[in-house]
Amino acid sequence: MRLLYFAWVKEKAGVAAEEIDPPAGVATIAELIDWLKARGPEFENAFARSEVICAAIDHAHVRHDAKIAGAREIAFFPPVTGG
Amino acid sequence: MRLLYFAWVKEKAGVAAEEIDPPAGVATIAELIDWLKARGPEFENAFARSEVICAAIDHAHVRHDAKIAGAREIAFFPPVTGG
Amino acid sequence: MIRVQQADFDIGAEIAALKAGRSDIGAIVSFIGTVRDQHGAVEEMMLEHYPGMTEAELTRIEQEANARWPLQASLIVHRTGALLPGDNIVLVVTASEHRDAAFDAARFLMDYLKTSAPFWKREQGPGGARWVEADTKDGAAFSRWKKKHATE
Amino acid sequence: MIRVQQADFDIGAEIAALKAGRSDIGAIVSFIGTVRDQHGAVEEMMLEHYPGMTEAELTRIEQEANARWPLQASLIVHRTGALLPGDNIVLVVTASEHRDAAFDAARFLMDYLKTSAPFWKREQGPGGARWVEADTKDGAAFSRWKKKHATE
Repeated sequence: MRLLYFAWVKEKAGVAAEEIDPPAGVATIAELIDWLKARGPEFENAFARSEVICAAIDHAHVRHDAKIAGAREIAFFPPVTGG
Repeated sequence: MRLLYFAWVKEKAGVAAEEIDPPAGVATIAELIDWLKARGPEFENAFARSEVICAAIDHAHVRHDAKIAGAREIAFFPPVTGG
Repeated sequence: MIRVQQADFDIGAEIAALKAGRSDIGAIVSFIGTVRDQHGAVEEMMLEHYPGMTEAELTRIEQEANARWPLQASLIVHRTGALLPGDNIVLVVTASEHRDAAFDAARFLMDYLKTSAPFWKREQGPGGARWVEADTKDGAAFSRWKKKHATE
Repeated sequence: MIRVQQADFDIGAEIAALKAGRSDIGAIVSFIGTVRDQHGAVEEMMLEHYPGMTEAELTRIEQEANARWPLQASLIVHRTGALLPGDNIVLVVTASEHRDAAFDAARFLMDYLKTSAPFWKREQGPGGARWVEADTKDGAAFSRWKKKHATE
């Protein structure tokens, strides 16, 4: 699946987009965040305040308990500040 | 004092503006309306539903119990419908 | 600023003038009221007003809005005379740092204008001419600001 | 209609296009959000967004507004990229027969857009660059529509 990062999540993670293939045990957004944090200090830092990080699956907002099975594109970003 | 009439009050009264000099007993807007109604059928008709007629003294909305002493200009008109 | 005029207004030009040379504004709300044809029932609208009192009332209303909300600018333009369906009638613009004040003030200006500014509409259609009757909803809209003022 | 673009917008042209050829509209409310310099603290603003999701969210928000109010037309235009103090950021326009629906819908669109459309502002000033933090007031503004929906 494709991962996208925006705003300061992207800056801290040091990557804008990547393809990933998480292990079978990673079933939800929360578990995906934990798996990403274990990849290195940049991700540990980007997701340090994981409770404020927003997620979207295939362009729709989701909560951290959302299942990721079947997702084509998952995005992580801070609370939005447009308008 | 100067009297002005607007919209359907003007059309029914058949006059847009006039100078009047009401007798001393005419002290309020309500009494002025009664005095005007006694002047003829056009005024009787214009002020028939006197409770819906609005009044202004010197460009400020007033109630029918307002005193008219000292007024330079008094206007009568239907409820406003601008905007 | 308030203006009463027969001529049409240009919302783009009005907002540009209001913003000119300043970068402290964050939110601009505008309202345009236009003549509805009401499915063919209205062919022309005549707007009568009370010169002198109109300007006094619009100025009073604008001052009241500025006293209630932190506005950076405000504008009321109201047209008079003969108008056709689709024509502009009234423009209200409010500017503030934040959107809540701009939205509240614009709505307040329209609600107050509708119930207190001395304008009268006469509609001309296939069935003849008639003076528009005041909408009781406008009185209710006006009242909500009195309640709000008392409870906040 | 929704649009996401780097270019500025022209409110006069947008409203003219929306009104073109029709005389059933009675009320047009518009909102413009602009970049505030915050007393010199902001020299430039960069607006990042999530292409694809942005359009999906704005479309969803606009459909929700049209489901809640009898709108005759609606428009959301949001800019992206580098903006300067005083520049336009967002335009919302709603048209209805009567002003209450147009005012409510415009405010709803802004409240929803502020809390759900994937845009992020980074401000650049004399003290460096910083990502704008979400305003908790926007969450409260968003919630009032949920309550309203439930109780009305």
